[in-house]
Amino acid sequence: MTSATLAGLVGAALVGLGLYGLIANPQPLRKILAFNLMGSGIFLVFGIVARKGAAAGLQADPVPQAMVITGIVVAFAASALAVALVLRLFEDTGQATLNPDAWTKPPDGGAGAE
Amino acid sequence: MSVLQALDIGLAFLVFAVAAWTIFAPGAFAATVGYVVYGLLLSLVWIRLFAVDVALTEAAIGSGVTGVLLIGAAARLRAAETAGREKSLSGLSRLLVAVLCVLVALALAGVVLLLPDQGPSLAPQSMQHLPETGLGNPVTAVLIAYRAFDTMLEKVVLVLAVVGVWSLAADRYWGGAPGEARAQRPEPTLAFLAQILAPLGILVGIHVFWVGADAPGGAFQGGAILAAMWIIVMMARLTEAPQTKAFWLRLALVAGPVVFLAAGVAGAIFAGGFFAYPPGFAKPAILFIEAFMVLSIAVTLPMLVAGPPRREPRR
Amino acid sequence: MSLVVDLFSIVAIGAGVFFFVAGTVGLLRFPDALSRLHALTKADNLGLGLVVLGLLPRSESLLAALKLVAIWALVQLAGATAAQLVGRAVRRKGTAA
Amino acid sequence: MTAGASAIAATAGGSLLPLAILLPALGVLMSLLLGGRRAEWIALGLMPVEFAVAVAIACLVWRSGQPLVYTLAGYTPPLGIALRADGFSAVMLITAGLIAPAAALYARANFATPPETEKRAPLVFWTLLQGIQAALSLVFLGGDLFNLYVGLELLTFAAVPLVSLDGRPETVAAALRYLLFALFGSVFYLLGVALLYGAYGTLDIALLAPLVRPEPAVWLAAGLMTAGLLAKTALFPLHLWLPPAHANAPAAASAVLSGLVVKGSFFLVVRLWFDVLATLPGVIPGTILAALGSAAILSGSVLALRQARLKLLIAYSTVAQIGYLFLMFPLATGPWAADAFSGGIMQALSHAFAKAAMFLSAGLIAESLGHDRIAGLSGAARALPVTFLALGLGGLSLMGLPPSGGFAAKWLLMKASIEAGQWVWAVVMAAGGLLAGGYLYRVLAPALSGESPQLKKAPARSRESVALALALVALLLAFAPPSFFTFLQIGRPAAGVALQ
Repeated sequence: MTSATLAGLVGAALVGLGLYGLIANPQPLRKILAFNLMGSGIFLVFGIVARKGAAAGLQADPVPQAMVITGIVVAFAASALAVALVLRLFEDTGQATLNPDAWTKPPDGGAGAE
Repeated sequence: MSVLQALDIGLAFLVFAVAAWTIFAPGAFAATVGYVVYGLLLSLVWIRLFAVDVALTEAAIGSGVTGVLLIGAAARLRAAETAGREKSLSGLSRLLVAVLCVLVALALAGVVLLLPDQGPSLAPQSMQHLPETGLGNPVTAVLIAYRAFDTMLEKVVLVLAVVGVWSLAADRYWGGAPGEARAQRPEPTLAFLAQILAPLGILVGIHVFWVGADAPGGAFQGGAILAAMWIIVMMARLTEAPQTKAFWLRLALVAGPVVFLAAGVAGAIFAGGFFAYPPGFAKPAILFIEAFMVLSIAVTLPMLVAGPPRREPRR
Repeated sequence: MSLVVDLFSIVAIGAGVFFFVAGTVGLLRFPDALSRLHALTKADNLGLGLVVLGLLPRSESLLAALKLVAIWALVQLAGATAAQLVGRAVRRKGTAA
Repeated sequence: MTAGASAIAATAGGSLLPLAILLPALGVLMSLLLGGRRAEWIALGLMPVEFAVAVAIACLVWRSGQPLVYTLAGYTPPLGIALRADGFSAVMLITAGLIAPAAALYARANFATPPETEKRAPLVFWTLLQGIQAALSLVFLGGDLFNLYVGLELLTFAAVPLVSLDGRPETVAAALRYLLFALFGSVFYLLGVALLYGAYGTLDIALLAPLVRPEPAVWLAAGLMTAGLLAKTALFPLHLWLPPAHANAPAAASAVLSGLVVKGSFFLVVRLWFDVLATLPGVIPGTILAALGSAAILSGSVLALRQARLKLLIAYSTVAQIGYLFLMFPLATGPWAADAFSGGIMQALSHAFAKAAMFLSAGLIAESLGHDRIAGLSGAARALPVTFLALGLGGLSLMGLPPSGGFAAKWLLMKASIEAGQWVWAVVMAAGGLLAGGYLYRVLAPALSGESPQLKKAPARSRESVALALALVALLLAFAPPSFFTFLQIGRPAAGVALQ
């Protein structure tokens, strides 16, 4: 088994683990962690695709590598937005929960902003 | 089995074990620390895949800056872990979810094993057009020439993320500064570290950006290292985050994408197509754009870590 | 000559690995935070230092050797700072759990 | 298939395509940089230009009868990125080009900035509205699957903060839940992209289409990408995030989110199955999609019937109306394919206009009465006749009564499903129409009878006319000439033929 295939299998396992955490972990912060884990597993799949595209004197295909770099930056931005939402929720309610009861309280209008 | 193979297998197990810890650890803080360790191990995997540019990005952004962000959040949310009782899934649905996830992972593993050893590749085409760009690093060429459109729009994503994070401020704090105020007496140990590390880090960051044209490195990685330096200096409370209404801050945030976009439009006028570079001037044009991207990344990442404004704006 | 260099590398790196293992065992087995910290700094300091020492004669150029030394120095700096901060946090909390 | 050289070579006038994306992107950057009231001016100033670009693109597509193609940076795919506009893209561009300005005109009253200062909500709203426009243009025009991923992320980052714009905890929780679903969708989509690249070494849609074979990597990629896009489109059972998010956003934002943003990921599902995977046997996946769509129609309508708040009712009706969009997939093979396709697209268009009109009306009702409880709407239509007219006309389209775009859509879909012998979809559509009639009756019947209530403030005529104009467009779609449906087929010779 080549190290590329091994990395691909690790990637597959990470996707499974991350997906489990994303669905089964109730805390939002743990969901964000799981999302990052799943993302990095997917990047590893790009990684082995790149490695198996070694040609023209390159050890790996540069196109998927560039996509992973773009993807890592986007994943960070997503984490930052999610963390900001969780912290805001915590500051306002003293809890950081996605429990639906938190927002299905009786309405006071919904007249839009202002 | 060679030594290298044994090390690969060991690394694979270690990555998997730490990943499992971040999912199943009892406390959120411990899980987050696990995630940072995991990110560093992952950059070793990327080196084994001969993707050094990715390894640098993963270490700097995926593990480093994301780690600071998540650990900071976990520390502040510690109170919530004891305060709020979460509704967790029942045992049966947990089992169903686990089965689903195992199936997805197995299907993916099967497809990965079926991929041919010599897969289709754009490496030859990337190398063929490399001389037109004047660059030596094909990954940088993909990011900044062949797929420049992706990269420019991804910078716009970062700007939108900043707007989104800032939008969570209270109305009265809009325009003010995020994070904590500059301390009268900064934490001495951290201040010491920041004072020694920051100048070195700035040099390293610029170096990584500069060599990125021809060797592993580039605007993302260099910018992320510079960003980390600013974050350390802010953490040591040697300086405070700027006011979000400051024009220079806004200018630094959008400079990268604006210059990139303008260069793309200039390409349509002078080089025959949006985001095309005039022959012979490609390399200086690329370095010019990248310099502004480094600036924007170095400012954007710390602003995303710092969170929404928390203090009233000063006049 | 190359035999001597190889031998030197093996001994130095082997010793480095020993300190890493010892540090890790200490981290896992010692009862309280401060003594764990104590064990860990040994791994940082001596372990990494010896590994770098063992690699130095094998580096391709002077620049590469300097980079190795710089890595060690940076880890020293970061490790010392982190140990200080952890130690202070432990003392502030009063419990050494 | 006409792929190959012609599909990746730039066509005359193709340079309009990047403009449609770059103009609103530049608007985002400039709005943040210059700040204050200038964000609003930039948004309102650019919108006519962007609409003109969309119309010009449509004219060029119409005149040539061929998709418009542009290759960026001078590199042809697979190394470079191509943008493509076919009939469907052009129509969606124009739809977005109409609804976004409508929402903007409506929103001016809510998001005005006092002189010499900068306020949070207005700056965020005007910046992100342009972000949504840029993202949608990219989604409609992108010819490269990874480039489309960037478009999807742009859409997510622009849409989520709009949900929590007023900062109440329930809106923040709704935004967080929306973000988590959207991120789940993005990573699944991205994983499919990785597998397709691994299998064929290109992500360009036109180059990929003739290469795709029914093999494990492709099936897995198709499943993952579809699941990811469905989470973003809020198709049952991945719809849980939508009602709280759309109901809690400010009305102008709800109109854009419900009318346009969910259509972005739906558009990509169509791209995926009709263009990229056209050679796969699509009957079983299509039937699964339609079954989920049917479940969405029935469950969404029943839940809409039980809501106590008008905006939540409209949001649940979005869940139901999204279901209709997916009935076209099992009907994509055979002589009825063109009708099914036209019906699906018509549903997307008419729902976009009708739902935007309804959310804007609901916003006016809430502002005028001070609440949007359905129980408290008695007699309100007497006080707010124009607003309720817009709401009711939008509802006509949702029910599928003539004359309305919704009627045209549902009639075409029903015709196709009966011709195909797949009666069950026709039955579901009929039931969905009845249920829609039920939940609209719950709102309109009390509003039309009883004492006229005291208004907190009367709505501005201009804002009422914006909502009414959108509702009228939804009606006028019923009179779309046959040439309109021919236009939708431009760039789509494969549909119906390659699927055999």
